[in-house]
Amino acid sequence: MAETGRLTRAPALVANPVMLLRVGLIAAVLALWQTVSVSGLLFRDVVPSLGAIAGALARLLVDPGFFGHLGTSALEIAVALVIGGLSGLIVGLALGANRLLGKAFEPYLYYLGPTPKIIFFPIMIMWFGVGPGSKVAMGVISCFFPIALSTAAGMRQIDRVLIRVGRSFRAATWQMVSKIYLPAMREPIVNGVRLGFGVAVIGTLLAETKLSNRGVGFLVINSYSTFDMPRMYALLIIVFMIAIGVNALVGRLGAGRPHIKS
Amino acid sequence: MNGARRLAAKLAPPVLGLTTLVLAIILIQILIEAGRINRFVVPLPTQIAASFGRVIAEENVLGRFLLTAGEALAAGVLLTVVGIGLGVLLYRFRLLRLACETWVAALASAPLVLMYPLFLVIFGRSALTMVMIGFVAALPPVILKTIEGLAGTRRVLIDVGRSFKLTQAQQFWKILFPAALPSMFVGIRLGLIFALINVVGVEFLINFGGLGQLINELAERYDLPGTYAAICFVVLVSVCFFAVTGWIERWLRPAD
Amino acid sequence: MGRLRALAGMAAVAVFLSTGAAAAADALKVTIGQRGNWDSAVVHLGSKPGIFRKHGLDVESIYTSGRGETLQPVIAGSVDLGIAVGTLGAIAAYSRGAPVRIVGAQATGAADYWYAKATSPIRSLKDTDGKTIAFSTNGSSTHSVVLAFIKEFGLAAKPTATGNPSSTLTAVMTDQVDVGWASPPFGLKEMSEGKIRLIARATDASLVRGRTIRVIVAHAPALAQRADTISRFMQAYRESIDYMYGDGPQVIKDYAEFVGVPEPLARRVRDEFFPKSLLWPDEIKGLDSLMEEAVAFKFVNAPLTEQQTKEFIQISGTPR
Amino acid sequence: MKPAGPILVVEDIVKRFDTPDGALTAIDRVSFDVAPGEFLAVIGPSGCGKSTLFNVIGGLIDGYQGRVSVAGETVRGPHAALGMVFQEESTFPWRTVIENVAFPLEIAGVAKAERIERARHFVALVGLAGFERRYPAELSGGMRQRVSMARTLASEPKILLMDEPFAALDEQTRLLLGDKVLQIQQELKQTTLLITHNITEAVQLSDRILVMTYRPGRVKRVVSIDLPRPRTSEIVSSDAFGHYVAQIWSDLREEATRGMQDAEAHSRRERATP
Repeated sequence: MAETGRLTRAPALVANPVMLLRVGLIAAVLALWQTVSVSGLLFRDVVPSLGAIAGALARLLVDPGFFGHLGTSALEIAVALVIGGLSGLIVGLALGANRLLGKAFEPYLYYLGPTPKIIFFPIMIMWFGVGPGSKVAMGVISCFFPIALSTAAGMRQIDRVLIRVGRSFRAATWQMVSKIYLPAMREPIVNGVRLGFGVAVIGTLLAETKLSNRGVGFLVINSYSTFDMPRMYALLIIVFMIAIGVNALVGRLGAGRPHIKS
Repeated sequence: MNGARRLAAKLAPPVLGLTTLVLAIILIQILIEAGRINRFVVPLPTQIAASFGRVIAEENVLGRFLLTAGEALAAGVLLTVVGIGLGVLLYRFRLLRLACETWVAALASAPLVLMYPLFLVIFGRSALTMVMIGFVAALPPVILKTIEGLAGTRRVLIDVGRSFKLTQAQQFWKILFPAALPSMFVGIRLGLIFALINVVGVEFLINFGGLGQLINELAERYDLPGTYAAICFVVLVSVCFFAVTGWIERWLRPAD
Repeated sequence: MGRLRALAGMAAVAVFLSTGAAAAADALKVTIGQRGNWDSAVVHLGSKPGIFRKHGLDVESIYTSGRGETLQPVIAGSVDLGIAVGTLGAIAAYSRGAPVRIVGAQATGAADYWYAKATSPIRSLKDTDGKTIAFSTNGSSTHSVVLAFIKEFGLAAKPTATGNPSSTLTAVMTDQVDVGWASPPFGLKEMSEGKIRLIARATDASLVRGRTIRVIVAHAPALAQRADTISRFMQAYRESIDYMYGDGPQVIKDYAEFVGVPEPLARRVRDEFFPKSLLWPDEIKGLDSLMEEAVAFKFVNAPLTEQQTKEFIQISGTPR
Repeated sequence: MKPAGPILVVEDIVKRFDTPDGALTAIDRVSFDVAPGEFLAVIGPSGCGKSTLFNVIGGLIDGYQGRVSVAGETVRGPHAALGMVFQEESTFPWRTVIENVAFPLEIAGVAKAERIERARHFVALVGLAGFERRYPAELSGGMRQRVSMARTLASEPKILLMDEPFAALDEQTRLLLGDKVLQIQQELKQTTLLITHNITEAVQLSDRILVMTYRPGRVKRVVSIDLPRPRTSEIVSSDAFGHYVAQIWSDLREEATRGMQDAEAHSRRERATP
């Protein structure tokens, strides 16, 4: 009884100070920015005032052209995540299921994983052209590695007894994968997808800054090269907000069931 | 007999991996020579191999290698100090953690590297910019893993500390810190990797500094074999980091 | 009667649409570096009044962040033409056997200028001894200009790589470098606001005046198979330049909108910084000094032979 | 087929493992059989190869000598007639109680409505009616182990194979769960093979007890338990019960001692850190 009482009361008690603190922190960051901007400590045009950024943000949000660019980037990232995610999942399952394959090929994935993917961009342009293809390719090679590696690791962390249960009931391979492996690996896979999403965004947008006439990355670099800094920050704020939102959403999917404490 | 079998079992995976790699390279060579792959997009592997000497001799690869690795390492030191510090802070002040933890997690997937113009302004076109970008972009995993480690300390260990009437500081240094060390280390390792990615990425983007710039410049001169060779060196940096952090981890956690 | 006229009108529209569709068959893909520069805006500005359409061309332009990104798609054949490719980069690619040909000059001479902070004591190149002068990156055209300044004016300045105009401006304003570079219209606003002061133009160096720093390149197989289409493109390109230097106010309006600057500033860019000869594509100038530099910056191992140069440079369309 | 003949026959099983210290014989020439409806317990000290025997019979490991047959059919891989309950926590944390219990029916391709209906019966049988929609994490350890048991029973095996199913539970829960098993066995006439190291549990539940030796595991003695059925946990206070427990402990004591000495020697060699 005491337990449930605490559970229902606690959030209400805690939520308020947390919200207050959050608002306070945001206010502090904004105030710091504004102070730096007004003080002229850093080159003024590079640290524009909050008003200028807010103005640029408002102009962006009423510009229908902007949403076209946003849509382009979103589509590229989504396609990259689907292709990179599925191939990462399949490779991860294969490496996690087979000890020999895992030991033979995982080190290479670990070596290539932390290699900055942007350096492959000149090659991707040559392979996939100047259109969305090369941007999607950058997103794919970015998100493949974290998803493959965390799937492989997750596969090995599955409680062995659950696999024995499946086998004792004579589950077929596809039943093992769909009913035991995948649900048991939900958390590592979701974490892999979260990481993968982050790097896919980075890979795709950086590619757009280098070569493109569409997409948010193009807008960012275009604002920078014409020195329209408020607009550049406004774009970054929107990108950050979307990234943070998607991350929270995916995270909620991953939270799932309560854990059994052993 | 038994020993031989175990040795074979131990050697099989790396041999399989290496053989596959070599076969893939040979396949690429054949496909290029047969004209199935555009040789102006992918140079012959033999040409790449031949260009290593030239790139090393003419492009100061060692210096660049050390610069890039040094920048990533400097970012790593900052990460360790600041990241663990912030992690401890968030752990100690529950309210702060409730307010910020999800933000920190979300920042991990925000493309911080796009902020590079701001960093250029604050820190100039210098190695410091790379270090700072590497540091900032890699901070979230270190903070999160530190909190995870501290919060995951088994209750009974904390109770043991209390039963011995440890002070707050003793409780931290004798119980919490050692218990959280493995998790913190995972965070630092992730952080180093993030830092390296961002350092080389920004070098490439702004054409300044170590190996990232080299790749950009060689691509600019259309020295394709050289470009691929330089990419191999970046992979080598990540191999080194991977190996070194692996050793340190084993050294820190011999019991596991 | 009225209905007949309406029918005729509809028929005319239908004919126009179908010829439009037929013209779309001659599609050309081009990469363009340096978005926003007057000299690289030819395709954009010429397309507005339909000059390329008139020649039966449907041009798709993809802007790049400059340098290698403009050339690489041409080499791989994913676009037909690359506009504003650094001449040295094109030479390097050709000398290593890549299938690229120069079909025209894109910039002969340079509109780039050098400036200092308004509060700085530097008023001309003479004041730069012991100071730092910015250029974009090693082996770029701005690099050669700075080296030419030093050589021709006997300066004791230190060349420093600072990247693109934006990062250069911030470097100048935060005193990381003494003299910055920019390409108009970038920086003209700051200049008119009195924040920075012009101290030299690229064309102050005699070497630069007669040198083609950027070119238009074609994918060699595309040039072989679609010589006529590319030739028509170059004709349309020349016509567009004529149009850009005509009396019409519309082109200035279009350019001002394209780069987001006020019209007077856009006009100033054209009239003060870009003589028509800078854009004219008929001749690749200063090839000898370019070859020397290509060797010096390790873009090639040896200058191209006469034979090679002949194959490499195939000016397309009808030069005048 | 003779109805009175044994339903499970285990003949001359030998299983060796390769270890860094050389080959190790886990079980050595173990033979026994189980009659329909019989409750047989295999008891032995830690390290006597009980779990290996369990996995061999369940068809989860191969590479052994000898033969296991169910109703005259040699076992190769998991057999449909065998239902296994594991020692470890083995409920699926992502499934509710009812979904866990319906799992084997789902694997067998039973339609959803029917399998839920049948699963409901087995949930009630182990005394968890009302908890169908809960997740394992919301239940106690004893309840979760009953979910596992219901899940296995739902596959309606001819033989129920249990590997120390109550090892992780406290003594009182274990006794009460024993009652539950007795009751189910009474109701279903379920042939059961129980692997355990717990003497009270074995005596409380079984018709016969097989006592194993410490490494290599061999059959040391077979004890018939002639206690009246139906039984409940109250039987533990009877004299006859105490007699059986004492008798089995005297057999096991020697084996357990050897096991403990062996483990200590091993630790000394390994210098394992605590």
